[in-house]
Amino acid sequence: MTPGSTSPSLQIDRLCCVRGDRTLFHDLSFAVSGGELLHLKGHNGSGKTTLLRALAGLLLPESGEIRWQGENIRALREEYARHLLYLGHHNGIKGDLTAVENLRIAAILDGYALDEETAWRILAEIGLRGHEDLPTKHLSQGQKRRVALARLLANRATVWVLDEPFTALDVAAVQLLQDVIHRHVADGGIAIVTTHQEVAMIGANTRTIELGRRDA
Amino acid sequence: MSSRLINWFKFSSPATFYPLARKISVASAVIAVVLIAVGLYMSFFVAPTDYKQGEGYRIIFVHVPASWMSMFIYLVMAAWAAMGLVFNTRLSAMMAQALAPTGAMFAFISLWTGSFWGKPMWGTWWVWDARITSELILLFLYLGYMALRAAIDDPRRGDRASAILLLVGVVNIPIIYYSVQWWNTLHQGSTIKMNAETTMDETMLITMLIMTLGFWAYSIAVAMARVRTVILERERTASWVRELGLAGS
Amino acid sequence: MLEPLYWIIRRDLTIAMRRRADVFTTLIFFVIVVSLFPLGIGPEPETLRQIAPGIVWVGALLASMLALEQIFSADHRDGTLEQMLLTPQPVSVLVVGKILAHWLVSGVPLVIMAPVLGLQYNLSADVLLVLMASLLLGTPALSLIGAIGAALTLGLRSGGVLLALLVLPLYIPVLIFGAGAVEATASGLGGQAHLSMLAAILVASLVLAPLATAAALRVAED
Amino acid sequence: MKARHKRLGIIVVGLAALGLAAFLVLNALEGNLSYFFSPTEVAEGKAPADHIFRLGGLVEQGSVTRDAGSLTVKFVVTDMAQSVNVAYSGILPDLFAEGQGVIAQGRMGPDNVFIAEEVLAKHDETYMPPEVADALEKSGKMGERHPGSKPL
Repeated sequence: MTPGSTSPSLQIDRLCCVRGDRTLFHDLSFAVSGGELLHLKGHNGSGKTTLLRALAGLLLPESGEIRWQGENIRALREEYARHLLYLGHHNGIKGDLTAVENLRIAAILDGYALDEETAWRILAEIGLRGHEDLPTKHLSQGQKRRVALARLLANRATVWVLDEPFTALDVAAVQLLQDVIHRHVADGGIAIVTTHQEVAMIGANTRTIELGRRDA
Repeated sequence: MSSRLINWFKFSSPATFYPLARKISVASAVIAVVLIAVGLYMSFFVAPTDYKQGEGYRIIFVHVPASWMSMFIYLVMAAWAAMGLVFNTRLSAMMAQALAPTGAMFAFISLWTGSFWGKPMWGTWWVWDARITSELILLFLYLGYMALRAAIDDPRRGDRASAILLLVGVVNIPIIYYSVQWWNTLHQGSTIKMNAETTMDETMLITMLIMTLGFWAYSIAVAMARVRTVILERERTASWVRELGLAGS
Repeated sequence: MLEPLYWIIRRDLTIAMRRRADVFTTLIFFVIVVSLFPLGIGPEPETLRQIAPGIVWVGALLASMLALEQIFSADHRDGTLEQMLLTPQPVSVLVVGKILAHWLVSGVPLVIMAPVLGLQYNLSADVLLVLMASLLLGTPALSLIGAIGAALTLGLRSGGVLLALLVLPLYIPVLIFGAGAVEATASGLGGQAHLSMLAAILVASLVLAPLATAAALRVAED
Repeated sequence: MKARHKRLGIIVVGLAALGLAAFLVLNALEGNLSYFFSPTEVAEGKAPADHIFRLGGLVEQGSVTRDAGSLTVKFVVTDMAQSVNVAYSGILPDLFAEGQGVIAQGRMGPDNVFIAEEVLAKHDETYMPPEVADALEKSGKMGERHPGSKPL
């Protein structure tokens, strides 16, 4: 996946995140390396989204460090962004642009060229055939989510951070997405995924972390 | 050496700083009262009448120190802001927050007393020259900072966003200070210069310095008192605050 | 580095072209504000000529400030802004692209429209030329400085009013030298010094404002 | 490594641009950004002929004359090299005196008399008691300490 011999690794070291007055989690430590799928579980408000945003580098944790290949992602910044693909609650697509335009702009900003032909092929693969040239604001919720997910097929990032990727998707799309994620992990990538639905994320290398368990 | 360093970091935590702030506040308050009382007595009864401006010039004993403080406090706030952004320390943002109202007050006093001086001396309450306009911008910057803080609910976002605003506004400070040199302004140049003889009578100068020190002490006293309330408000969920018996109920 | 810059400009221009109505609101606001003054002040040509530089400049300043709120808010709402912060591109470069696109859409029409409005105020040809030049240098500076405020107030409840409170004081120097250039030309002094000052403000804000804006955007998306 | 080079490039370009900005500021300050014009500049025709401007300088010793029965004051503003006749009717500020700095706002009238609409006293940064001022005056050192005596 990544050039070089070392296997990709993401280390979370004594992470502590605070929202307003509430400490969501503290002293959270774990590591993920290439070929692993991390399934984050937890009830509403347990800090799943906060953790994912911290992992993406969007959110500055109160204390603790996140290290990519041994270096703090705060210091790496753009170097880390090169290896990262984050998909949050928002789809991150412009309603005034077509699916193809959205995909190509995202690709260029992510630092690689995506020719029109490939974009069309990817959109067809994700089940948007016939909608590639429509401003995305005319698409349904599920279709918009598919446009966002098309980035997974186009991108070559190692670390996938996906926040509730299965929302608004129909059964066929859920199946497709599961396959895509498993293929990515099988290729040596890292995937960190939250869901609260009972979606089968079971695979050979799946690990589950549950946030906000109060019984301890 | 290393124990020194640890001590410093110890006081950068709100919990340990809270009692210290009280001591500093009380001590500075006493100093401020004494200095300002002496300073005011000297400005009204000891300092000689000016050869040209007569008695009206005495307003400068408030005007000049207030103007200095308004600029200096802004620089201190910006320094705290930069520190907060770089080291992600909570206390620095609280310090900046505690200083802001005092700085705004001094900027306002500076403009107000200046206007009172300007009417008899220059013949106008207000002119749009570079010095006065840039000082007015400084007042707006203070108000903008406080408004931005107040508008952001999440305290950490408030800290960082307002810190950026403070740093952007720093550009204005050298403009205020050097405006009288760069442009032909109606406002006179600096009387107290760093690289030249001071063109002021000695008694007047001493009076002004006493007033300045008094304003310093006042600013420290008020800022420390205010930072204590800011700490209590921001750390209300922390266990050490609960132990004080102030939070809860 | 220039490629993403080009693409972000192209992206924002494409979107602007698909929602043309938004573009015209700024321009119409500018035209209405500037045209209100002769109605309020009276038709005395000499008075109008004297106040024209200030009025056109204040109008342009208010119009560009109103347009500012839009610069990041749509991208913030649909999540494209957070994606931009996660690209391997330096955020300040993307910010420059967004501001440039924003200026092309909201600032340039003001520059082009200004001489037409200046005619309402009996300004002579050379004064109109300096008016255009001052706006050409000044409005991008306004967009750059204003973008800091827009980023700081992103997603806040009282965003619009707060934005004005933060940004207007920082606009004052641009206004002084912009209107000053026109004023100086009208009084036969030549506005070169003022224009040079405007250019200095533009260059300095081109360097510094995107850094502050990028930092503010990171804070806003925290 | 590549990102670091990129960042270095940005810093170099940024510094160059700030240098350019500084140059433009200096260039501007050499121009006519001043709050007021000196009598020399007026004599050289730098001040606008048909427009309001501010005139700054010292009130020439012995030049102040008041019209009986009205508030009109006539005086000469000088910068030691050139001088301009000024006419003003209105209340003068406290600090207005012969030898003192003034800034008058108005326009050039016929006969090269400056018709002032507003007269402001420009104070200098010297503060001293009257006795000291007298002593300085007698020893003839007043002029040296008086920054207003250099061309404004």
